[in-house]
Amino acid sequence: MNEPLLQVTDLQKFFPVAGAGIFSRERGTNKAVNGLSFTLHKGETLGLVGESGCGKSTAGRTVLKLYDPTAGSIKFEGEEISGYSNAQMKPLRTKMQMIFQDPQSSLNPRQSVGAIIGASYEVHKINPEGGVKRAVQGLLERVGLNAEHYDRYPHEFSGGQRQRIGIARAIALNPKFIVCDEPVSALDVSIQAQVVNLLTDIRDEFGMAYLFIAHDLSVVQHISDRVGVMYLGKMMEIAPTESIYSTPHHPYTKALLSAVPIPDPQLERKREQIVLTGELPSPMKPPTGCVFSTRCWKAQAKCFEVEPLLQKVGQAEVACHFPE
Amino acid sequence: MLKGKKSLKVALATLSAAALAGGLLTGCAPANSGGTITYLTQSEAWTHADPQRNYTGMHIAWFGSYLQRTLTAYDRKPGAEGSAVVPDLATDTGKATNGNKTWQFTLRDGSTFEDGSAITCEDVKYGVSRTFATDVITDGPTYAIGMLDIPTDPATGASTYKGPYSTDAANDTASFDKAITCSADHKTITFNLKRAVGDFNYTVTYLSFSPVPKAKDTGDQYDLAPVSTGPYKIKSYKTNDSMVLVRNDKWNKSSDPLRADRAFPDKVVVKFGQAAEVIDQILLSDKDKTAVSLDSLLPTNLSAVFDDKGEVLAKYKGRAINVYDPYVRYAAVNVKKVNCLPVRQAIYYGKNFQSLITLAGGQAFNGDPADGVIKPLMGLDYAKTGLGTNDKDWKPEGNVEKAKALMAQAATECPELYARATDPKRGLVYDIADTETNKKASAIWIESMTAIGITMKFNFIEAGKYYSVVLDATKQGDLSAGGWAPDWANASTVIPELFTAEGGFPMSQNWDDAAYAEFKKRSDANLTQPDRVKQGKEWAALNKYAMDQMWVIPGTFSKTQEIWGSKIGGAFFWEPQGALSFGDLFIQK
Amino acid sequence: MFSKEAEQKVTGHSPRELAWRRFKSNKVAIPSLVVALLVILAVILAPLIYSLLGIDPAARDEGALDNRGEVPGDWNGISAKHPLGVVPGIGYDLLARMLFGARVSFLIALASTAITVFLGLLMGIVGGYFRGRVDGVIGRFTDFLLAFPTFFMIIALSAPTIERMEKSGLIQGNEARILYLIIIFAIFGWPYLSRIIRSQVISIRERDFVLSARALGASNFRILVKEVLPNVWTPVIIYVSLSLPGYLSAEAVFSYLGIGVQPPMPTLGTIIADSTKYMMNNSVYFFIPSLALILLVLTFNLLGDALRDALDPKSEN
Amino acid sequence: MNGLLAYISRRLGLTLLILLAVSFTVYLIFALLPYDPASLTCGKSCNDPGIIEANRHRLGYDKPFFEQYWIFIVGLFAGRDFGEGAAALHCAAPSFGYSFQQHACVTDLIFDALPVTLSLAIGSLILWLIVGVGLGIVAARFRGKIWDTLSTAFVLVGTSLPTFLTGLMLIVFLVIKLDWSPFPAGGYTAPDEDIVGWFLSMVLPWVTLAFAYAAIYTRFVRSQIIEISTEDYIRTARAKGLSDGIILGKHTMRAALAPIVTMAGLDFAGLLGGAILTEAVFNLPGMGRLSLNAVVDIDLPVIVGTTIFAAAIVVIMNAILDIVYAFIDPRVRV
Repeated sequence: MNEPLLQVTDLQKFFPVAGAGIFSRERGTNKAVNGLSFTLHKGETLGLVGESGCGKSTAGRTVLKLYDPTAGSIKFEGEEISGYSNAQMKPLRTKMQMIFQDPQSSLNPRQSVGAIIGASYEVHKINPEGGVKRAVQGLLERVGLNAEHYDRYPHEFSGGQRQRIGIARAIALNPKFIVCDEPVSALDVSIQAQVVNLLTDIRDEFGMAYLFIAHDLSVVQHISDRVGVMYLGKMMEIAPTESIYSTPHHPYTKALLSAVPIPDPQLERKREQIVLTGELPSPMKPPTGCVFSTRCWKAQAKCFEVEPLLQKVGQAEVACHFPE
Repeated sequence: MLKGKKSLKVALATLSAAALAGGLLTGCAPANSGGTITYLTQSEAWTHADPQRNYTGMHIAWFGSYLQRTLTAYDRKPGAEGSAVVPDLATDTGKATNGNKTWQFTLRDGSTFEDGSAITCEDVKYGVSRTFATDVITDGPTYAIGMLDIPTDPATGASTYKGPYSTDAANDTASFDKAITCSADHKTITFNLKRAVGDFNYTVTYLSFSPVPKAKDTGDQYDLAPVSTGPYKIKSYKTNDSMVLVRNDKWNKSSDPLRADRAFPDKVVVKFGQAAEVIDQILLSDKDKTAVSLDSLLPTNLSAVFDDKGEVLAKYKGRAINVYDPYVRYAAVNVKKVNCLPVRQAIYYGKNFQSLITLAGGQAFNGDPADGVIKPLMGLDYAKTGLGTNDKDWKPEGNVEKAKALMAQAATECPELYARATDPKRGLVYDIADTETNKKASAIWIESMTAIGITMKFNFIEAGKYYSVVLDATKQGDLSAGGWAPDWANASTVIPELFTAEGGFPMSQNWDDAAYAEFKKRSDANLTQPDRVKQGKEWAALNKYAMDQMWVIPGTFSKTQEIWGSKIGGAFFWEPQGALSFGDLFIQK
Repeated sequence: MFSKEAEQKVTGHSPRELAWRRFKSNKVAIPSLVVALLVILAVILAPLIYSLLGIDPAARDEGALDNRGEVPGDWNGISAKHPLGVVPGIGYDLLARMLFGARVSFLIALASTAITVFLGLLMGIVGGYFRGRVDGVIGRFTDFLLAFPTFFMIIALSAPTIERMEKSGLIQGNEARILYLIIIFAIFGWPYLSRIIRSQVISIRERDFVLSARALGASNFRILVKEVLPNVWTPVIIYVSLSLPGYLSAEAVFSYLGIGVQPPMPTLGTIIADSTKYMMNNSVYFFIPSLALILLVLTFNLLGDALRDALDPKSEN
Repeated sequence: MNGLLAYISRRLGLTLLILLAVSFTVYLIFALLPYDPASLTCGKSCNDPGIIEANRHRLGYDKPFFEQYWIFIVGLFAGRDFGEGAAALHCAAPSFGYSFQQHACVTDLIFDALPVTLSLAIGSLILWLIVGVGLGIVAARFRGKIWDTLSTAFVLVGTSLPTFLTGLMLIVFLVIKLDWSPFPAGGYTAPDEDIVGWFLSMVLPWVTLAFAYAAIYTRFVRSQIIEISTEDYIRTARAKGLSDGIILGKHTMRAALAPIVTMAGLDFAGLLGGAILTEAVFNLPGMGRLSLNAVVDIDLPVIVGTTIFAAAIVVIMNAILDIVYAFIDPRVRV
């Protein structure tokens, strides 16, 4: 494949958990992302999957430097950006964008659609051909809305329409990389496919790379080139899409896959269901050794003591002492 | 508002409307005994309950009636008779010898304190000694210091005796022991005075001459729990709340003919801190039929009780009065600051008397325009000064032209003061107690002064603190509202008190004035003038002298209105104290 | 594929227009708005009204009083010459005094509100947006201010503070007294607003549109002005409409206690304080200023409620 | 449980710190006033330098400011002697100072006034909670109906009427003019002296104070209930077919309870510092009158003592409420 667009190595993002008041000390850290590594190539889509609370959204926001990383390296187009200030980041912002999960909250209710999308040009002082209004209207049409929607306000749109506005905003500056943070999980199932299709079309048209975050393996299957599975802030397995669905190596991946409904009822009935027991451990106190050990049915003594590193297993990279 | 107490044994009856309740008084049978009389007042507490610290007539009348006995007292009768001095603790009204420089009183048998111990000469002497402790026993009259034959420090003019609390080795107790002596049987007390005082038996009507048992004296704190010698004693006394008096079972009726058959109620309650409107409304509506107001009626409520001429309406007949009180009201000029006669005169002519008196309820209630600091009721000591209604230039609504002419004169005579008085940023400061009526009055003052080019600013001082501020020379403004009544019927308790540096009420601060030296000489000489008629004429002349210098801007010869509940009997205006005869009140059956 | 989006009705109204619609549909909103505007207009145009009606707040008409300072008749001398009668004792025209007084009262209330809003917004936004140490300091400071017995502190500090102000030579008399009230109201008032704003800002800050603006590379300033501020106007507007009557009656209360503006300058509060003395024997004079204050406060309260309902769609569900 | 203990100790630490800051500030403010505290100790026209200096020494005003403050703080915990030897006046802990004007320990003055203010505050709290919460519920349940309008009217008149006018009108028109009520026109009767008299003397002050507060609470409760009823779980409950009454009682009110209790707790604490206007109009010798008179007389020890006391109650009540919520709702602790 071509050269890497984004290279993330050993990324950590910890949140202090503090009490109120001047007497409070940091009483713990939420290790939301704890040593995450992956590479994203130009025009490629990497699906990032995991249960809610596994740190995938944090990871997405951290690689965009919306959060300052605690440790680790983020290279964007070969440039190390992990230590960049807001000012240093500003020129790069035109190249990386984000689409949010909740279209309700991601659009300022006090601004018209035109103002929301046009802000991209305003902030970067870019004057598109034919003026901002023309450009915004073009974008609206591109995402399947009407140019007349320019003066409307977010509350006048349905959820799917709002997500389209969010997409228009993200692609306004023609970025090379978009973090799609569960862009369809808040939408009705009937609309999910439309939005995913729109995203696929846009990617193909503009050649963007996506980091596509979802908690549902079924959504990422269609859009991703590769899929990474996260658990407690760490990557468990990362592999090309077909490979991960056909031959999952990590027990956790298997467990996730088993939860995906299969349209064929007969198959569905026959298939073995893996039900994970126990609660998701707190990211403030991750288990020692393998983080999945506390819920893994295959765990052995070693798993509780030594942390497995990502290693090549077939086409995949797997962090497991006993991969299948 | 007023300091100083008053007594007038002359001519009061002719002007006073006070004789009204007299009929009830004489035959008062014990049948009227019992019940509770409730007094209502706005004050948060008594100014003082310590006998040596009480000075105002109303307080003397109240405490003297219920709790404190003095060597002599005013007779409790309506009209002029009430100003007669009668024996109280003493068997007679005193024997003067040595050309009125030695006075002797003998105590009655059987008089006791509330614990049953007998009152002795030493107790009276101890009480008087407390007057000298001016650091602790503040605010009371200081006649004992001025009259007793005790040396003064030539440098400071202060007495060499510093009272019973002083731990100073140099404290001149010996002189005090010589000034007041007690007989071996502890019954007879002798006062040795430094100058002749013909009416010393009036002086000892003051509570400051009442006995205090040394063992019970708590100094400053005696103000909270004075020991009773009268028919009642204090059961409880709480600031902001109440004072409750109950009968003093150790009180010996036979030793106290003045109060003997008049201690009617079983209980006396004072409720402090009532809102003024509420007090008036309780009495107007007769909600509490056994209540008595210790405060004057608000001007705004006068029309409910009195007609235009000041007569009591039929509805309130027998339970309200409108009378001349002993006070003269004025604006004292701080002569040190306003050291320019034309400015003082301009204020006098420019003042809108008409509007001010209307605001205060009209002439029928607030009183007549004054022409000096001596009231006509003083008889011997009063003569017209030519001011007020006798001044052809004086106009009730203010004489703007005359005042402006005087200001023009001031511009050349005293340019510095003129510049200040006419500067809108500086101006003259008038101290006054903070009441709604005074606030409105200030607007009238400002209006009339603006008309003659003077900027006047008001310093509203919380009523309870008023005199402590304006009597402090460092805090006093340019003018200060004041009122004074003679302590007894001799202007020797007026002219020197107001206008000499040693006076008790020196708000004019006029001793740097060029005209002061002669005034002072004549005033001092007149104090020892043996001929009372000549003395009176000279006081009248000095009154005019002070007015010609405009050391005060004359105000009114004032009146007061009192009201009580319909079941209260025995009420009359006790002229020498300028208050109701509290001790004669009873609950009608 | 058929989607709901096709059914989406096209309306085309900004939130402001929607709020105005909701406002108009509220039965008391328009009348209270009209009354409030009329009052404000009357206060601003007071001098014009004086000359139109031939009244003067400084003129005393002693002819309207009898020789004991009372107003003859039962109606406080209400006539063509004196539309609301006269002030007993002194003979001022009551309407003129009330208009003049309302000017001063409004000045105090408006200035206090303005400073309160400024401080509350600033502190609330700074604390809520930047969080961390700044927020901690501001938060502890508001806790600290709120711990004081406000009412009592205003009384206790008035005399010495005004004395200090006058001694400084910069400001004198009633100007100093007005300034004192404005400053002290604002000092003890802003923490309440700042708390409301702060919690609002904290929730707005976490909304994705703020994150999105950051992803766009917008500066903190732009985010504050364009994204955060427009979303806190609702509580601010509501707060203003409620604190204005609050400060109006606070002025009356402190005037009743004798703190505040002195004659000859009137305020609504000083007029009421004076009128309570006439509760029984001139109830017309007693009721007019009190009713005026109650109506004024009522109007602004109603207006505030209507604004709240209009601006906060949730309360309308 | 460990987390809770840690939270409580942290909260208490913070409370102490705020108390210290408040007391220090109050002490500082009144030390900066242009008054000589010693010359205010001896009567109204005291100008004897000897006694002033003696009192200055007895009250410790001759010491440096920080030492004075430290002595004050120590006195709070250990009691304090004013002066030395036999002439010393002793105030037991917690000593808030000594008032020469009133010849009493400030603590004693506070404890004299507190029962009055407590009577007033507790009674009116009960009254306004009943009326305010009741009307609030009624208004919320019958939104837009006549009951809502009526309660809104009540609320608005209540919030528009200054307390002193309510109180004065109650006294003058109800007690005096109509003359049918058994209530006195003011004054306080101690309950241990005459329980009926106490009750009668408190009714009008309760009504006056509760009127203003009930209005605020009606408004608050109404908007709370309306806001909560739009929450998803209430909608779910409704969808499940639960009756309105059960939803209101079981779900809505439970959720609305915390903010109402918080507000009531803080208002109550604020009142213990004194309801100045109500106490003034009804002539109740409570905390408000005590502090107001201290201001009028410039009785500095009382001003400082009552202010710090009032602030302390508010701060402590705040802490109590926070800790109670930490018990109920673990999220608060984080």
